Amino acid sequence: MVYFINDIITGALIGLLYALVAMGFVVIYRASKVFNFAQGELVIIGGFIVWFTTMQLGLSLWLSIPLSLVLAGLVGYAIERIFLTKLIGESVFSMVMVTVGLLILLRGLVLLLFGPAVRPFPIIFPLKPLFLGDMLIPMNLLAGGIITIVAAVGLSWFFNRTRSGLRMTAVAEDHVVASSMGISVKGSIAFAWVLGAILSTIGAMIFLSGKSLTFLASDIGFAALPVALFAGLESIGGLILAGVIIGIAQSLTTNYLDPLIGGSLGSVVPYIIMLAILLVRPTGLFGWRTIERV
Amino acid sequence: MAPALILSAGRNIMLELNNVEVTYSDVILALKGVSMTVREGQCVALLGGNGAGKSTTLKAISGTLKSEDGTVSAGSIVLNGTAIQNMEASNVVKNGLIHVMEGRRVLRHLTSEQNLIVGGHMVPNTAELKRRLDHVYTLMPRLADLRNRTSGFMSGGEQQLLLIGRAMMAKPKIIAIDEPSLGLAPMMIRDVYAVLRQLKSEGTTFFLVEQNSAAALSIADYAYVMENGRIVMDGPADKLADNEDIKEFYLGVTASGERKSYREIKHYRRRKRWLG
Amino acid sequence: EETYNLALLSDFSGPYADIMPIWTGSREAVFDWWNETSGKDLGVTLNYKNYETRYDAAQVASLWPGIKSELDPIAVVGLGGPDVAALSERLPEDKIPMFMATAAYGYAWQPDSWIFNPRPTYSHESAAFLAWLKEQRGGDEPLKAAIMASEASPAYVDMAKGLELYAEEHPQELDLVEVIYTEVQPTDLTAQMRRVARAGAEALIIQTNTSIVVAAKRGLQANGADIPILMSSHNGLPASGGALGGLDQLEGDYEAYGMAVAADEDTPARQFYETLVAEHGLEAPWSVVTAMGISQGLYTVAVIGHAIEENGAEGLTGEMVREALFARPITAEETHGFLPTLTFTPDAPFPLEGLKVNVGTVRDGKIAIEATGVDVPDVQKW
Amino acid sequence: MTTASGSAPLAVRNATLKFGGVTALDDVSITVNDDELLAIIGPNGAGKTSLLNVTAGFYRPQKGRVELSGTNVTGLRVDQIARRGLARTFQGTHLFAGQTVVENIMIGRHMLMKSNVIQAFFQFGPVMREESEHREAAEEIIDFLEIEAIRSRPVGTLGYGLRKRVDLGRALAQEPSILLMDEPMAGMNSEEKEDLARFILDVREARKIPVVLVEHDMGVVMDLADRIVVLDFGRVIAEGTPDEIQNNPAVIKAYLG
Amino acid sequence: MDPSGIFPTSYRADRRVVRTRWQAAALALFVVLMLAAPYLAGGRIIAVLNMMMISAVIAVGLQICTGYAGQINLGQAAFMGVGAYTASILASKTGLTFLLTIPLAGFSAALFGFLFGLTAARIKGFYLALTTIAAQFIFHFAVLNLPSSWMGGSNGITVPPAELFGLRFVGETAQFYMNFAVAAIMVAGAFGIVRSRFGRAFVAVRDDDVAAGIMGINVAATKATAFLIGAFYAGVGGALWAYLIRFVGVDQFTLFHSIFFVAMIIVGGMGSIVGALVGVFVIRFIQEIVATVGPNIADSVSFLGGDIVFAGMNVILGGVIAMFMILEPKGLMHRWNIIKSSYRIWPFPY
Ligand SMILES: Nc1ncnc2c1ncn2[C@@H]1O[C@H](COP(=O)(O)OP(=O)(O)OP(=O)(O)O)[C@@H](O)[C@H]1O
Ligand SMILES: Nc1ncnc2c1ncn2[C@@H]1O[C@H](COP(=O)(O)OP(=O)(O)OP(=O)(O)O)[C@@H](O)[C@H]1O
Ligand SMILES: CC(C)C[C@H](N)C(=O)O
Ligand SMILES: [Mg+2]
Ligand SMILES: [Mg+2]
Repeated sequence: MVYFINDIITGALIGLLYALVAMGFVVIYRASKVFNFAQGELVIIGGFIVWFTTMQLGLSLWLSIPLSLVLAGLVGYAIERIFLTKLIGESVFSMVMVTVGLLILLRGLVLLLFGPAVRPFPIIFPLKPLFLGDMLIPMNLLAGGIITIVAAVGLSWFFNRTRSGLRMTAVAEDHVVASSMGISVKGSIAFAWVLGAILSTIGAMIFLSGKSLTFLASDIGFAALPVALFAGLESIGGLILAGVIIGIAQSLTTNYLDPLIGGSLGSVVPYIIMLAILLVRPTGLFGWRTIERV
Repeated sequence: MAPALILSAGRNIMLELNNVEVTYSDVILALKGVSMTVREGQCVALLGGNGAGKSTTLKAISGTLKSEDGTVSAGSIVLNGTAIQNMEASNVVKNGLIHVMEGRRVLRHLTSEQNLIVGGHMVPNTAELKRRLDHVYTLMPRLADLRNRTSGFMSGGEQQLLLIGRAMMAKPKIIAIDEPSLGLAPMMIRDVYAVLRQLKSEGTTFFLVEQNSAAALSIADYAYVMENGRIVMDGPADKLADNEDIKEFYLGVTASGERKSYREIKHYRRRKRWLG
Repeated sequence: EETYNLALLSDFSGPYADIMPIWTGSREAVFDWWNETSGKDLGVTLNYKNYETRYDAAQVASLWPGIKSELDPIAVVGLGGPDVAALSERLPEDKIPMFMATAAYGYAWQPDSWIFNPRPTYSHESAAFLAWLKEQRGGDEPLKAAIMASEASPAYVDMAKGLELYAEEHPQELDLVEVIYTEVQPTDLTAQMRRVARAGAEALIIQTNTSIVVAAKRGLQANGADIPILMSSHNGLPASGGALGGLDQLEGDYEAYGMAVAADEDTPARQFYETLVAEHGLEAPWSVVTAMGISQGLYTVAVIGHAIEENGAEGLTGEMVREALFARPITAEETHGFLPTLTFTPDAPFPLEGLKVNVGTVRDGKIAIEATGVDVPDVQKW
Repeated sequence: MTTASGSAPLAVRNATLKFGGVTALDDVSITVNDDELLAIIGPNGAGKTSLLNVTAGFYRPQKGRVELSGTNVTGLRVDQIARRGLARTFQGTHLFAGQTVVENIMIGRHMLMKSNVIQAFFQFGPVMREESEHREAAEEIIDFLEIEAIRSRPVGTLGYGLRKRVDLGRALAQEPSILLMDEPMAGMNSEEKEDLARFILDVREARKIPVVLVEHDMGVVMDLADRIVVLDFGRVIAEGTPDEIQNNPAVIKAYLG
Repeated sequence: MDPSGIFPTSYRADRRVVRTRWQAAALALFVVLMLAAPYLAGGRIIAVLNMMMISAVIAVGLQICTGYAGQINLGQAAFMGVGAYTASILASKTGLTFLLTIPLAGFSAALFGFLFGLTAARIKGFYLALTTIAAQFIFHFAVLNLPSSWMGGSNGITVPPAELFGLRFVGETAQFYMNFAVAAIMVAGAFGIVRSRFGRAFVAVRDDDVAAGIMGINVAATKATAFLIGAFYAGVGGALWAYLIRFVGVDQFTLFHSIFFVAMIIVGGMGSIVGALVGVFVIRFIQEIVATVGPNIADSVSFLGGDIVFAGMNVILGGVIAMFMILEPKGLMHRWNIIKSSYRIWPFPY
C-alpha cells in the first residue's frame, strides 16, 4: 500500500515535469497561436547550455543556472528572429511548419555543435531522495513539481489578468486583427519563444539532473505533448491537473500493468488518455472551444 | 473643384495617397494609381461597386495587405508626414490610424468587453480605460448589455457594433472604416452614424468606405468614387449627391428623385460604366 | 597486385555516434596494418569506404544498391542490428558476406547466414556472466538478477527475450526477478530501481545504452542500493563512466563480452594495439570500443587471408570469402588474443562452440580484468 | 398562409433555442407556403440567423420542431437536411475561398452526384460523363448569374458583392426545393442590389421554389416579399404583408424607427 | 491556370490534367526516360529512384488527406507501416502474390486510417494533427506487444521476394518497374480522385467545414474518407517498401518518417498532386546528395569527422524546409503557378 501511494506520488511528480515541458508548448501557443513541434529540441538546447556553463566553463551552480536561463532566452529570441519574424502576416500554418523544419534543423545543429557523445549532466538537485517513512520522493522531481505549480499559477495570472497577457491572447486569436489594433505580433511571438526556451531549460535541469545528456533527450517533448492536449492548448493552469492525471496513470500502468502484459503500455497510456478526452472534449479540458457561426 | 479647396483650406493634410498601386500575389493589380487626400477633421467617403478596390485601399493604408499576399508596389502613402506604405500594421496604429476591417473580425473567444479592453491596450492607466469604456457604452448601450457575451457568438450586427467600439477605445486620430453599416438594421444604422457623427464632432478624422452611399454622403465632407482600381470621380459630398449617375447607381433613386421598385426591374439591365 | 573493396557501415549520428569515430578508426587501422604486412606478401590491397547509416535500417536499405554498384565489395564490415535487419535477405542474393563486431542477435539466429558475428548473442554473454557470478558467490540457490531492456531497438528486446528463455530453462541457475522496459532516455528510474532492490536482485543486466545505465545507477544510488550492473561492449565501463562523470562511480560494476577486455594489463591484445598506435596512425584510446573495432578488423582480414590462400589473389569473390570462413577456424593467435579461436559453421551466424567470455570491472577507479575465458552456458535458440 | 400546414414546404413549430442564459428564439413558429417569398426582419440580434440555423439543422432547438414538406427533420444533421432539398446562403461569406467560382458551384452539386471513390480513382467513362453533365448544369447557373467572366477566378480574390452572387449560385446548384438567404444584399450598392433582386425573382419564376429572405434593406424587403415575419428578442412580434408591416406600430418602434 | 490561347472546347477537355501539346510531350518524354532508366543509370540512381517512387505514392496519399482535405496527418508512417506489415505477413505466411498483397496492404492501412479518421469528426485542427501522433505510438505498441508470432514483435519480419508467374522481382531493375507501374497507377488515380466530386468535397471540408455540411456534404464521413484514402496510399507504399527492403521492422516507421512526408508536401506545395511529387523529389534529392557527397567532403576535409554527415543532412534539410516556409510558404507549385500566370500576361502587368 505504501508502495502504491508512493507510485502515485512519483507518478504525479513526473506528470508535473511533463506539465512543465508542456508549458513550453502552451506558452508559445498561447502568445502566438503557433504550435511548436521543436519543443523537445528546445529542451536539449537548454540541457546543453546548462552542461556547457557547468561542466565546460566550470561555473558554480549559482552562477551557471541564471546564466543558462539568460542564454536560453537569447537562443529562443534568436530562433524567433531568424525563423518566425519574417512569417508574420503569413498563415499560422506556415509558422507551425517552420517549427517542423526547426525540429530537424536544431537536431542537426546540436549534433554539429556538441557532437553525439553522451555527456554527464550536473547534479542540480540532491541525489538523495526525500524519505517519508517508507516512501521515497526524488528531490529533482519534487523541486520540479513545485516549480511547475508556481510557474503555472504565475503564468496563468499573467495571461488572464494583465494587459500584456490580454495582448498576447489577441495575437493568439488572430495575428492580423491584433496587429491592426496596434499590438506587436512580433513582440508577442518573441516573448513567447524566450519564455518557451527558458521553461524548457528549467525542464531540462529537472529532467536530467545527475543523469546524462544526448540529443535523444528531446523525446520528452513528445512525452509531454499529451499533457498539453489534455489540458487544452490555451490553458496553462489546466496543465497541472492534466500532468498529475497523466503522470499517475502512466506510473500505475508501468508499475502494475506492464509487468503483467510484458510490454510498455506505460508509454502509450498518455496518448490513449489524451485521445479519450479529446473525443469527449475536442479542445481538451480547458482549451478554447471552437466557435462555429454562420 | 473650387469648393473643395475652400472647404479644406487651412486644414492639415492627414492622409495622402499618391499614385498607389497594389498588387496581389505578384500578378493581380488591384489598385492602379490611386491618389487621395484626407484632411484633419474631415470625413472622406470612398464609394464604389463590388470589387472596385475600396477595401484594398484601406488595407494598403493600414498595412494589412501582407496577410493576403499583397503589396503596395508603387506610389506612396503618407500619414501625418510619415510614409507608411508597406509598414507593419501595428506601427501604422502607433501613427494614429485604426482600421476597422471588413469581415467582422472580432477576437472570437474573448468576451465583448475583453475585446474592447484589448482595443484600448495602449491606454496608459486604468482610470482612463474605464472612462473610454463608459464612453463606448453610452454611445452604444447595446454593447453594455452584451459585455459578457463571447464575441464569436454574437449576431452579425452586434459584432459590427463591437468593432466600432473597439476602434473607439484606441482614440485614434483617424479611423479608416470598412462598411460600418453592413448588416445593420435601419435603426441601428442611424444609431451608428450618430456615433460616427459624434466622434467626428469630437475631432476624429474618418476615412469611410461604404456601399450605403446615402448614409455615407450624409456624413462625408468629400467623396471619391472608385471603379476597377481607379478613382473615377471625386468631389464634395453634397455635389456628388446631386450627380445623376451617383443618384441612379449608388443611391437607387431615379432621375426624378423617386425610389425605384426592385420588383419593377426588367430582365435587361442598363449597364453603364464610367471609364476611368 | 589486386585490390578488393570493403564497405564499412557506420553510425556517426545515430545512437552510437559517440563511439563511432573510435570504432571505425580502429578497424581502419587494422586494414591499413594488413595492407602493409600480410597484404603486401599476398599481393592484395584492401580498399575501404565508410557509409553513414545512422543505425537506421531504412538508410541501410536505401544505400545498399548504391554501395554494391559503386564499390562491388567482397565483404561488408557491419555495425549493428539495423544492418542485419536490412541486409539479411539481400546479401545472400548479392553473394556478399558481412562481418559484425558486436554480439549476435537471437532473431538473426538462422542457418545459412551471410552475416557473421565473432561473439555469441548478448544473452549468451549475460548468461555466461551470471553463471560466473553465481560461482563467485557460491551456494546453491539460483542467482537473482534483473534486466533492463527497451523497445527502442529490436536488439534491445532480443537481449531480454534470450535471457528470459535461459532463466526459464535453468531455474536452478538464474532467477530473473525483474524485466524492465524503459525509454532510451528514461525520465526517472528511482521507482524501478526500488523494485529491483526490493526483489533482492544480485545483479542488474543493462546491455542497452549508456543513458539507461546512468539513469539506473542514479536510481540505485537514490535507493541506497548497491547492486552490480553488467554492461556490454557498446555501453561499457568507459562510456558509462564518462557519462556519469567518472569511472569511480562504477566501482565494482562489470562489463562482459566474448572478446578481450581493454584493461591496463599487458596482454597480447594490448601489445598489438600499441603497434597500431605506433606504426599505423591509430589515434583511439585503449578501450573496449577500440577492442571491438580491432577485433572486427582482425577476424575480417583473417578470413580474407584464408580465402586468398585458398583461391589465389586473383578473382576473389564474396562467396569465396564466406566459404573460407567455414573452411577453417580463425585462431586466437591470428586475432592477437582479441577473440577466442572461432569456429564458424553454416548452422548459425556465430560460432556455436568454444565460446568464451571475458569479464572486466572497475577496481580502484581503473578498469581491470576480473576473469578471462569464462565458458558460455548452453542457451537455447529463441 | 392558407395552405394546409401539413404539406407546407417548410414549417417551424414552436422553436425555442437557448444558449446558456441567452434566449435566441422563444417559441417561434413560421410556415412557408409554396412558391412564396417570406421575408424575416428584425433588429440586430433578434434571432433571424438563429432561426435559419435551426431550420437548416445547424442548431438543434431545445423545444419545437422543423418540418420539410410535412416530414419532421428536427435533429437531422445539416447535410441530411440539405439532401432533403434545403439550401441556404450565408450572412457574411462561407465560400471555399481557395477554389474557383466553377469549383464552388460544382461543390454545390456534390450531393447530386453518385460516383464512388473507386470509380473516381479509375476515372471510368461514367464518372467522366457525370462530371460533364453536372458541369453543364453549373455553367448554366454561371450564365444565369452573369458571372462568366470570373468563372475561373479563385473566390477569395473576389469582392464581397460577387462572392454573394457565387454564394447564391452554389445554393442554386443544389437544386433545392426551398432556399434560405441570410442578408444577401448586405455590402452591395443599389445597382448590385437590383441585379440580385432580379436574380431572386428569376429564380422563383424559373424554379418555383419558395424563398426565405433575411434582409435589413427595407426597400428590397418591401418590394420583394409576399409576406413578412418580424422578430424581436427571439419572438415573432408581427406577421403580414409588406403594407401591413410597414404600418405596424410595434414594428416601427422596434425596427424601423 | 492555362497558358494563353488555350480554350477548352468541351467540359471534358477542361478537366484534363495534360492540357497542351508541350505538356503531353513532356509527360511522354518523362515516361520514356523512366522506362529506360535502368539501362541508362547506375545502381545507386535506380535505388534512389525506387525510394522516390515509393515515397511519391505515400506523399501523394498524404497530399490528398492533408493538402486537399486539410486533415494534418502526422501518422502517415504508421499507416505505411500497417501496409508494410500486412504485405509482409501475407507474403511470408500465405505466399500470396504481390498483385493481391499490395492492394490488401492498402486496404488494411486504409482501415487503420479510417479509424483515426473517425476521430476527425470531433477533433479538429492542430488537436487532430497531434492526435495522429497517437497513431504512431499505438502502431508501435501494437507491433511490439502483440504476440510475436503475429507481427514478428521487435524482430520484424523478413519478406520473400515479389513473384509473378515464377518470375522473381528481385534486383533493382525488376523492382524499379514494379514500383514504377504501381506509382504510375496510384498517381493517375490521385488525379482522378482530386478532380472528382470527392476531391471537391475534400477541399470544401478543408476550406469551411460548416458551409460544406450545409452543402449536403457529410463532413465527418468526408474527413474519414480522406484519411482512408491517404492511408490506403500509405499502405500501398508500405507494401512496395516491404518488397524493396525485404524486411520490415517497427523502427522503419517512426514519427520522424511521418514528419519527412509532411515536409515533402510542404516543400512541393499543399493541395497539388504535382506539388507532392516535386516535394518528394526535392527532399529525397537533398537527402541523397548529402548522404553521397557528405562522406567525401568529410574525407577530404580532415578536421570534419564522419559525424557531420547526418548532422549536416539534418541542418540542410531542416534549413531547407524552414527556408521554404519563409520564402515560399505556399510551396514550389505556387511559385510555378505565379510564374505561369505572369508569363501569360507578360508584358502587361494587368
Ligand atoms: N487576396 C486577393 N488576391 C487577389 N486579388 C484580390 C485579393 N483581394 C482582393 N482582390 C481583388 O482586388 C480587387 C479589389 O477588391 P476589394 O476587396 O478591394 O474590393 P471592394 O471595393 O472592397 O469590394 P466590395 O465592395 O465587394 O467589398 C477585386 O477585383 C478583387 O478581386
Ligand atoms: N452559439 C451562440 N452562443 C451564444 N449566443 C448566441 C449564439 N448564436 C447566437 N447567439 C445570440 O443569439 C442572439 C440572436 O442571434 P442571431 O445571430 O440569430 O441574430 P440576428 O437576428 O441574425 O442578428 P443580425 O441581424 O445582427 O445578424 C444574439 O444576441 C446572439 O448573441
Ligand atoms: C554497438 C551497437 C551497434 C550494438 C547494438 N545493440 C546492436 O544492434 O548490435
Ligand atoms: Mg470591400
Ligand atoms: Mg444574422
